[in-house]
Amino acid sequence: MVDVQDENNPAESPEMIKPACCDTFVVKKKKLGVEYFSLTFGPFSKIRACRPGHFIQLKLPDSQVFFRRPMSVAGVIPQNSEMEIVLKVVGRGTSSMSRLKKGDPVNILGPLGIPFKLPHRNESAVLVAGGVGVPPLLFLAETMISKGFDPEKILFYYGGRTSADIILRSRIKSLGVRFSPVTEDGSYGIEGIVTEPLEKMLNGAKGEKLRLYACGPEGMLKAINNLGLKYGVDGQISLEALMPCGIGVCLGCVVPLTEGGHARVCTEGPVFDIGKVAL
Amino acid sequence: MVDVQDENNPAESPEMIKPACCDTFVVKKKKLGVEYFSLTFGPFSKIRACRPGHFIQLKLPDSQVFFRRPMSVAGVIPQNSEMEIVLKVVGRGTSSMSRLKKGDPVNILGPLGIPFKLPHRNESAVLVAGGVGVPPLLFLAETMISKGFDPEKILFYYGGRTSADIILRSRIKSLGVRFSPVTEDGSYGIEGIVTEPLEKMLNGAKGEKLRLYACGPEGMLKAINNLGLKYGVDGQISLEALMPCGIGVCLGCVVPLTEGGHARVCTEGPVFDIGKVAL
Amino acid sequence: MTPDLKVTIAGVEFANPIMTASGCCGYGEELAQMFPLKKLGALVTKSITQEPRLGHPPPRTAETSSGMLNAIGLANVGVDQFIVDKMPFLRSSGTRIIVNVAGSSLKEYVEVCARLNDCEGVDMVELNISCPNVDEGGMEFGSDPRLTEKVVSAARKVFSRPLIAKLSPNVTSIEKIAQAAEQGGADALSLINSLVGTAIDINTWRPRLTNNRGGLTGPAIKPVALAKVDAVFNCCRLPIIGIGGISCVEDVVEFILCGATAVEIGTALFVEPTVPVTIVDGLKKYLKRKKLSSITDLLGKVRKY
Amino acid sequence: MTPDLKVTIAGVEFANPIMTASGCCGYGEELAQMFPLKKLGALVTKSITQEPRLGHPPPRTAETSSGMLNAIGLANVGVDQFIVDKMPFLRSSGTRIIVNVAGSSLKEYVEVCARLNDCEGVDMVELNISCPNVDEGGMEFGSDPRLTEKVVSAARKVFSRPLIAKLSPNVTSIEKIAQAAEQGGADALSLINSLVGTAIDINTWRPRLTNNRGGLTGPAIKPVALAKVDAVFNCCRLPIIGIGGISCVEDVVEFILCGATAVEIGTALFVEPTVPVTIVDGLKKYLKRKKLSSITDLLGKVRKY
Ligand SMILES: Cc1cc2nc3c(=O)[nH]c(=O)nc-3n(C[C@H](O)[C@H](O)[C@H](O)COP(=O)(O)OP(=O)(O)OC[C@H]3O[C@@H](n4cnc5c(N)ncnc54)[C@H](O)[C@@H]3O)c2cc1C
Ligand SMILES: Cc1cc2nc3c(=O)[nH]c(=O)nc-3n(C[C@H](O)[C@H](O)[C@H](O)COP(=O)(O)OP(=O)(O)OC[C@H]3O[C@@H](n4cnc5c(N)ncnc54)[C@H](O)[C@@H]3O)c2cc1C
Ligand SMILES: Cc1cc2nc3c(=O)[nH]c(=O)nc-3n(C[C@H](O)[C@H](O)[C@H](O)COP(=O)(O)O)c2cc1C
Ligand SMILES: Cc1cc2nc3c(=O)[nH]c(=O)nc-3n(C[C@H](O)[C@H](O)[C@H](O)COP(=O)(O)O)c2cc1C
Ligand code: FES
Ligand code: FES
Repeated sequence: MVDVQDENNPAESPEMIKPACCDTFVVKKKKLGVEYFSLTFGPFSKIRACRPGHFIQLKLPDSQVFFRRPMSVAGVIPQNSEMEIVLKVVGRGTSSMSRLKKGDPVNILGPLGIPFKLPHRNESAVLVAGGVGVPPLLFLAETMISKGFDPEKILFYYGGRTSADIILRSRIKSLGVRFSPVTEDGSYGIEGIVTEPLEKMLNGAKGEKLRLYACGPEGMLKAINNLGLKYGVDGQISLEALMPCGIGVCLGCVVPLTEGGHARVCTEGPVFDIGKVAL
Repeated sequence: MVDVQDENNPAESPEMIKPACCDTFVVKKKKLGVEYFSLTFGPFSKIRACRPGHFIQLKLPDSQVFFRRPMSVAGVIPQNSEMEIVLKVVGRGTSSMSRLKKGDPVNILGPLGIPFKLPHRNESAVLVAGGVGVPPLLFLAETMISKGFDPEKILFYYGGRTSADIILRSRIKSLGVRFSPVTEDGSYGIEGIVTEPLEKMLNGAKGEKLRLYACGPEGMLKAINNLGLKYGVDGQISLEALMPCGIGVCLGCVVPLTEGGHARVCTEGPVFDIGKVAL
Repeated sequence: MTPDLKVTIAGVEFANPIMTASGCCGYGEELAQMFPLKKLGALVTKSITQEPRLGHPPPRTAETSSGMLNAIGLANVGVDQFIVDKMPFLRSSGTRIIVNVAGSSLKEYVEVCARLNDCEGVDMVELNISCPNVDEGGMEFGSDPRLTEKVVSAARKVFSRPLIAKLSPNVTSIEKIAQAAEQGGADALSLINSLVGTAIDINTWRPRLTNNRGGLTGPAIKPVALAKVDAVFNCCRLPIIGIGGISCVEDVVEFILCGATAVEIGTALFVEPTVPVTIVDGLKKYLKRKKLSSITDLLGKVRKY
Repeated sequence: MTPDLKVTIAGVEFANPIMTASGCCGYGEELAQMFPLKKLGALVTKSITQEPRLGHPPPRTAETSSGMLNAIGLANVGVDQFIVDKMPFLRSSGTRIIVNVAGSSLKEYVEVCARLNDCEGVDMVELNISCPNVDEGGMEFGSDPRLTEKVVSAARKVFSRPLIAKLSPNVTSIEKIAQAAEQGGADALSLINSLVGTAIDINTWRPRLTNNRGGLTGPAIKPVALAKVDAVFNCCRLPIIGIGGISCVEDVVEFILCGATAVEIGTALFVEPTVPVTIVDGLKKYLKRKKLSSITDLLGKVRKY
């Protein structure tokens, strides 16, 4: 059996994923929560190149915001050439997005960035989502499972402030993964912050081969990065940054590296190996 | 019987028509031709103050254009607090408007400007619309008729480049006015430019009491202004100008007056007596 | 407790720091249709010159990305008619009145200021030494420190109430101009006036303004204005009135954090004539959220890196 | 017949007048993923300094109304690595290569230019004497006519191919700087670099840039850039490369009508990386519609009032 990790990983053949910049449309819109929406766009020519961890730069023709907005690919329906994003309304750009309707035109630049490296078959995958960091991890879990990875070996931690921040619950559950929702106010799942049960698990998982995947707010990523180093668990975190261009030309999205120097989140990231970035 | 002109003319009581600036919604949208749309907005608090010749300054929350866009009131449905505009797509702002859908939010500032003076009962009203100058004249005709003015005494000239520019035909015809469409290519109605049959009519109308009302492109208004002066026919023309503010504070929309000095199209106009403006 | 929005500039107290900028609120009558003027901290009139001026022929405004160009050309009724026809309404409006004065010669500035000195209800004069839209005078007084000092000190001699110098951003060192104005006796500085700009109609190959160029204003210029306020705040002790692209409460907070005691709102009035009222309400909410009791707690408090 | 888009600057012929601006297209590799670089008239590299530079710590960009602020701080690989690692790709790209040079001292400008003089494939050098984002050097050379002349003439001595001086808009008289650059021996002028600006986060009271201020670019500044091109075109005979806020074919036509022989596109690349191709196609269509055979028929043809 081919190893999940090595198979079909575009990160190793970057010339294959030249991004496209193309006009397309909203084909589906779904409200997922108070401030959360799922939008499906299509057709998109590069749909088959999209991997978990990739993002797009989204532009709305009728929006007052100047930059495009980076959005993780949350899922793909290759046969329809369609892609899904999941967004939280936090400002003007995402609020414009939330007003999109079926049939509205949008422009997509992507896929962009370096995607997640899939785990080896002998590993357990520990996915840790914080708030609206969930979309790429959902896509990751779905992709792994579709490639034959055992859902039982996917631990899906998902932290939020309150119950309303834990979206897409039934979809996550239906994957058959080991789902651990965590809310600060205890209104859903475990009470606390997501890194607490995570550390408990890491602590008890001596000997088991684990691989960490995390996406969420910077504070959470920093904690997980430290946990990975502390417990010697490899893995990757997906960072956010203000992204004027998303294609590596403006040098605006850099983060400092532990080895010194800067890396562009849009091009060398958004997915970085644990320990790589000086958070 | 009260004279149509003197009754209910807000131009004489400007304190009554303080404009409102309010958020409202698209309640109806209709495509009227290749580039022509009718949009109905509501509720709008000042609906009962709107008179033919008034305009609004329209703003879309998701538009990249900076200024509001002036649009004539094309009709009102006071019982529903709704107002209609009729627009032609000519640039970015009107193109954003054409993408509006039922339920979309808009912001209206209005009613603005000085409306038309209604004719006296013993006059015939000669309405001359050029292209997208038709909305205020349609509203004028409907208003006059609703006040008991004989539709037979309304001559409705309507010029356009080609048949596609003569919109709202059945609505105009259904008013029972004497409708004279004119197209440059002869594809609908009389062939030629609208001022030709108009001048013929003026020429033959010795003794009849006429009042001219015109709205349309500047060249047409200039010609009609001259015809009015030449044949000694009173009347009014409605001008267009680039309007940063629409409320009289920026001094950006001025036109030179024949008597010297400038007038603000948004505040002293957009409706001016024939002979007043140095076109 | 409602937070305190009162600010004081050169001994004059304002109900709040929100003023409407010169040339963007006429002489107040039209704006009074939109909201009670007493909601403003102050109204700054269109520039007043000695004689009435028609301004440039149209077109004299053009739309740009997040902004506009104007070359109105100081159209105004002239100081005599202003005092007779416009001041009575302004005096009764319940807000502070700042009269903006322009001239094409030192003499004109002095004579207009002298007339206004005798006019009751004029709380302050703002000297427009930064208008980019007229051939003579205007900006030249605001581009050369020596001329700035000269015109300010001349106006100073004939106008006994507080005097504001309105500065141009179209200079290498606004700091030097600010210091010259201080030297000349200005009590406060307002900045910025518009940036010189132009736009061409690619169908006719004609400039979009008969004056060939004009002044760029609106949200587009806000970052420039903010940097100038910051620069002047750090080199000069005079109170600053911040101007340039302000269109929401967040913008006002930015200006105050950078050192503006008050702000003027210009172009934004064209898009949202009621925006000053929205901003005054928003400022109260902001202060509450930040648990501050007075707007002055924000003054110059930007935490530089 | 397809209209001719070729333009010549200082004896160098360009396939078309569309160039990508310094700092907005890296060293070409990333952009080449979006379209074949040979579609460009030229590519202007990120500013090259003698030593590698990391630039300022993040955040170093911020979004503004129709524009952005940046304080990248001249992050670049340094001239040696540039020549070894970046020039081979650029040489093979099929477009003209203009290398933008920055320095914090006269000596640095000279040494980088001397190194580039020996480097095959460098068609021109553009001297960045207008960077607002570094503490020393940069803008100061572009704000004082004497320094401008000095740095240009020093670079002139060591670089034998055409030399472009890139001018700052943050000055009282760009005309004087342009004339000084001409005097110093520049073969062409490019303008404008960014406008000094800033923005504050009202939640943290921190500047949005660790450098506290940055350069404003994008459509917001286009009217300013156009007025500067017009001013320089009317006072100086050097060919002009227009820069500032260009994002569509209409913008390019405006710049050429005002006197730009070619243009550079910067910030717009971030929003539409393929925009140069769209513009090249659009220019052909525009010329056809206007029944013109060559882009040079537009040069400086604005019909002033
Ligand atoms: C690679 C990548 C993938 C992302 N994927 C998703 C996703 O799948 N779903 C989702 O909802 N969001 C995602 N984001 C975050 C999203 O891009 C921002 O929330 C969005 O750009 C905010 O835009 P706005 O106009 O609504 O907010 P703004 O009005 O611009 O700002 C609101 C707040 O968000 C902050 N902000 C603005 N831009 C960013 C940014 N790029 N990153 C972090 N904070 C920002 C601002 O500083 C401010 O505090 C992703 C970001 C990156 C870099
Ligand atoms: C009082 C008044 C009432 C109006 N009523 C109507 C109406 O009922 N229906 C309708 O379709 N249009 C009406 N207009 C014209 C309408 O305002 C313009 O067509 C619109 O502003 C163009 O905006 P845009 O963004 O689509 O075009 P832009 O991209 O701004 O420009 C496209 C073209 O239109 C010209 N233009 C822009 N603004 C104006 C303007 N205000 N007046 C004239 N030309 C302009 C430009 O110079 C350019 O040639 C009215 C104008 C005024 C002043
Ligand atoms: C249409 C218009 C007219 C103006 N007229 C004047 C004026 O007469 N005197 C003056 O000092 N400033 C004048 N200004 C400049 C404004 O007062 C203000 O300094 C500038 O517009 C920047 O602020 P804003 O971006 O909020 O508009 C005018 C601005 C505009 C847009
Ligand atoms: C992110 C960024 C980085 C830049 N870096 C440089 C630079 O290194 N050297 C330089 O001369 N100009 C630099 N510029 C300025 C641009 O080359 C250009 O002059 C300016 O952005 C105006 O053009 P625009 O509005 O099209 O972006 C930079 C601009 C941006 C936005
Ligand atoms: S967003 Fe421009 S380099 Fe990353
Ligand atoms: S549009 Fe501003 S005065 Fe008429």
